[in-house]
Amino acid sequence: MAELVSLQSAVKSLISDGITVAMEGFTHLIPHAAGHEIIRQGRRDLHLVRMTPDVIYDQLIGAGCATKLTFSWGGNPGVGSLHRLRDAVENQWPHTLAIEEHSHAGMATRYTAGASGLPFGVLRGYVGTDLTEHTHSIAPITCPFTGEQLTSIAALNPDVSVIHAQRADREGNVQIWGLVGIQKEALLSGRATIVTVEEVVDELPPTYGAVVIPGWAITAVCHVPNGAHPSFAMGFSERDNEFYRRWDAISKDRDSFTEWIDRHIIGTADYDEYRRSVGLDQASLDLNGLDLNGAHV
Amino acid sequence: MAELVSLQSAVKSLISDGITVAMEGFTHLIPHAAGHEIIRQGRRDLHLVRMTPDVIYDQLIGAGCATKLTFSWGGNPGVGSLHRLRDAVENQWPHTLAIEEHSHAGMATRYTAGASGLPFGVLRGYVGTDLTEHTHSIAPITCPFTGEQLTSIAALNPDVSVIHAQRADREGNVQIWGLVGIQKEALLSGRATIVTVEEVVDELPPTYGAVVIPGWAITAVCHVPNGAHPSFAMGFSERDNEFYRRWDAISKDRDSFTEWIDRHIIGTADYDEYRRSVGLDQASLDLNGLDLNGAHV
Amino acid sequence: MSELAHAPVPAAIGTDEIGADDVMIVNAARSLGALAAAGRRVCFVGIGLPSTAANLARRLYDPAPVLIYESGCIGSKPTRLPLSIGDGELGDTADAVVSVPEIFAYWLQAGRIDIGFLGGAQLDRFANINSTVIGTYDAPSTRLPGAGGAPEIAGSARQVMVIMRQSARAFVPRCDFRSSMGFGDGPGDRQRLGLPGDGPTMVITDLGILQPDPESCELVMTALHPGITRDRCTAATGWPLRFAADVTETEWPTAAEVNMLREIQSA
Amino acid sequence: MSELAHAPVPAAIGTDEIGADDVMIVNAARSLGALAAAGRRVCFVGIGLPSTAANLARRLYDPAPVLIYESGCIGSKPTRLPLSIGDGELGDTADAVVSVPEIFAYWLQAGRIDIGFLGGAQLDRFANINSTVIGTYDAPSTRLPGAGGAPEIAGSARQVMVIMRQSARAFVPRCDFRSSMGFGDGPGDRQRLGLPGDGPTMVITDLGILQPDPESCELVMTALHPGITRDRCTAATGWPLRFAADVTETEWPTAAEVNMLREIQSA
Repeated sequence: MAELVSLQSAVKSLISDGITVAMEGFTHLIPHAAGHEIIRQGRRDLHLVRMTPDVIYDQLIGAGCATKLTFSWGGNPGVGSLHRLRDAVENQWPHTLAIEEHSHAGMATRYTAGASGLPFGVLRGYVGTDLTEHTHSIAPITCPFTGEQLTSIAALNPDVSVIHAQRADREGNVQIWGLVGIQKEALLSGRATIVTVEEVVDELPPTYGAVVIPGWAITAVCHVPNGAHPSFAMGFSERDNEFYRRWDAISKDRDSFTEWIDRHIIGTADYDEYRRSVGLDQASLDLNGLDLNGAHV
Repeated sequence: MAELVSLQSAVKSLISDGITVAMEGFTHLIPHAAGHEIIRQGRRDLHLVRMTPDVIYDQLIGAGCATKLTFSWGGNPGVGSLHRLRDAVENQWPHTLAIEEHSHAGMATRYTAGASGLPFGVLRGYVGTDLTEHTHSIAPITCPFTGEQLTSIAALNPDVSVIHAQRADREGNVQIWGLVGIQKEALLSGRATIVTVEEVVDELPPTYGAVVIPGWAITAVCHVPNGAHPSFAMGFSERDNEFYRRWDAISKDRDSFTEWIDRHIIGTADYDEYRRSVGLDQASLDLNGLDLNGAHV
Repeated sequence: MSELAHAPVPAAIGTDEIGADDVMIVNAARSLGALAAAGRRVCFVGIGLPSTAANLARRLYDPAPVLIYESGCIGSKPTRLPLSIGDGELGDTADAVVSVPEIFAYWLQAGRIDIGFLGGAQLDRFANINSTVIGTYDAPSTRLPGAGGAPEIAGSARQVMVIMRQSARAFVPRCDFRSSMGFGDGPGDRQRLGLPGDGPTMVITDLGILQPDPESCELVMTALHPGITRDRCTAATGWPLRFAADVTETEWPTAAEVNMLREIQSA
Repeated sequence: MSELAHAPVPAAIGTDEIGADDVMIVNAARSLGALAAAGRRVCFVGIGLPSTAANLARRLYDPAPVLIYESGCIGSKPTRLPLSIGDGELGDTADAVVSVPEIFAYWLQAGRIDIGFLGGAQLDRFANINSTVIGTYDAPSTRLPGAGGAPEIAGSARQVMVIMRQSARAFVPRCDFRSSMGFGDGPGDRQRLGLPGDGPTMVITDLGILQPDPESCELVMTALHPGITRDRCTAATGWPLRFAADVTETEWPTAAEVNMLREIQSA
């Protein structure tokens, strides 16, 4: 039965140093506010898991929260590199970051196996690539019926899975729509789970293409409007492509990155304050009259 | 690219004697009209596959169309036995019927593996049951990472998969909602596919909980209003529980069964004529003023 | 109907006759209510008696059980009892509707089900269930519907509840066919086979309640319904039935319980 | 921009400057249009150049390619070019939106994708792709984003098209890291490894088109864009580039093609 709690207390009670945390959202519904709160609370030595590390993990890695990253594609979509991720891998700044690398299909299979209570999954994948030489999570497996050789891959069951969704009701039933991506599998594979939502309502209204996850399968639900920015929540906001472009400049240089993190995340008490600090007010995220240049960073 | 064709021509061109046919629909959306057409065209020696054989396969088996059945639960839901299935298994009438028996979870895993292009799937199942002694489709498999032993099960890829759905557009894109059951996996596991639909529209309207399968992944789409009766199509009809109860009496006795099949299926040219023959007119299936006793059999 | 139908009926219930099935269903609902109160709410229910008892519990208790149906319905709240596992009502009233593969993989197999609630045609002394054949598999005297969802429910649910009418024909020393695993051939079998759940913790019948002996895993009578004698139970059991040291008597259905049962049955 | 920008511009196009990327994109779109006409319509597209070319083809040709994005979008018809694989526009305009596990399992792995359309940082003579690291894996000089969806797209799509700017740095004898399998180390490798798809059948660059030699599987130049010399191609290729017996010249982009490209780019 999901508890409706503040993001601060959810992160404080569930995310401790050294654990494995998956924060998912495939471009859509990326739980940025939760990422900020982890930085704010100074978590260290985390094993971060995510198909597309994206800006959310660039921030966590640059801020020194992680010592290991498991992923399948680490870039700033449509913009370029994740400079903090590259600096960590190429120059060990702020410290060494171990990486375990997969393909999207492999990561999706790992989450699905984890959500299904299986220790491994099977796919046609990785064959002929050099990825196989750099992970212990995959192994060849032979079909008992056809003798065909396929690839088996270890299930993922993060200590905590974090996603952002559009809506929850008071029982913590969560409703997601639009690009549902890997949200459900990532969430259901977690030993503990945090869902940040755009709004909490008395009753979930019927919504086209909606997926509902019952509250009794979730640990904590936190009401964090716009908690996915600069990612988006279909029906509530649009992707702030301009912020992604600006992130390239902010993150390119260690000093400007550190200054940005210190000022806007460490230096703010919570997500609302962060949003004021970077000049994102409600109006700028109102779907009618959305101001994509509203992010003054 | 799905062809919009008549049910007669779809069955004629795709279903030939001796092939493996899966007709799915988990209580909801059972493609009864397609089953009738197979009987009408006198197909023989079919290997029928279905999780819940239900009245649709009781008719096909009693009519002598099948020599093998793969299934996981063979009853008349909420009523009792499938008398024709029992007569075939217990007394080889009208002839011997080979059976391969699984659990629901096993069948779902088989269809999912088939739809995924994998030769097998993995589940925690069958352990400790006698089912394992009566099928060659399952085998123990060891997790390469944990050493745990699980159950592997052969994929299902029927020669033809048949489902009923609510809607299609002119490109053959199919829309299904309500209890989607195993429809998608059963369809996508088929080497060829037939979808009967309640209505064909110019554009699929947004619908709550709808799953859409693109027409280019389907072989044939047939417009057969009420084609699921006595099963139902959410939004179009209700389950005709009374017909299921009446089927018990019709099917209990070989003569009354044969007479019913000869008169209402063999003796009718198509599904519309069948419906008039058994006294099911449009009015009796209109959602407003549905007459559950409308089936005069 | 058993002699229970003629047992003295408390005035509160008026002239409404209370049958043996009513007593069985009410007691099953009570157990589900108690489990829900203890935090085990999520119940994977088969159609028929389990569905009836689970829906009665849902209407009687708060916290109420969360009903899961193998057709993919999560949190169904039907106003009338479904005839089939896939009645539209189950989907219309559900918190979520998922595919059949998902309900078994993400929800049952993943260990999210607290209680698997099953019936069956045959039950043996170690709570194994037969819903496949009476007689031999290749030449059955009676071909039953088959295992359906039961094997994995019996294997993966945290615990299993069984509801069945008790008779010497149904309660056998050893099932003709093992469709679903209870305790196998006795202690340690589930662990040996790696089945995650605790297995059947309670069998509720029209005569009383059986539970596995902690030592031997054999089902023993732990409670009798009012008016039911030990001899009656022994006669209705195919193995030498043992009785727990402290056999209790169940409470006669209350007016509230029976009235609610009639309400959902007549809906 | 290459000297193409200064190549003589047919009057039809007016003053609009046509760059080397435009020529590359238009030619890729033409190939997709030809494949769609031949019944190979379903195209799994990466973001960036593949998405741009695929959307241009979708607007120019009937039958049009069906665009599949790894974010779970089937049949997307974006009016503006997406910046990311998961722009809302891709879902809003799709025939169906499915989960990420489903798009890879039910659609790509099951063999329903006709064309995998990829880019990359490095491409080698056997059309293997590197999008992981430049230098060694453990001490890379440049850490690239990684494989993403490419390994399974390259493996399971019926055929693969690659769009990349041609340069000696990018077109190398052997990839520093093999992120996606083309023809491996040569003939028979795909079959030996059991990869179902035909592999890369065409590499479209800003200089021309390369295709695998049927015998050796080595990429050879089969077409040049107008104004591009063989020496230019040789200089822009890190292995001793061979030219097909009958190297053709591609058609200069038409006004219709360029105008449509500008329209979707400016949307």
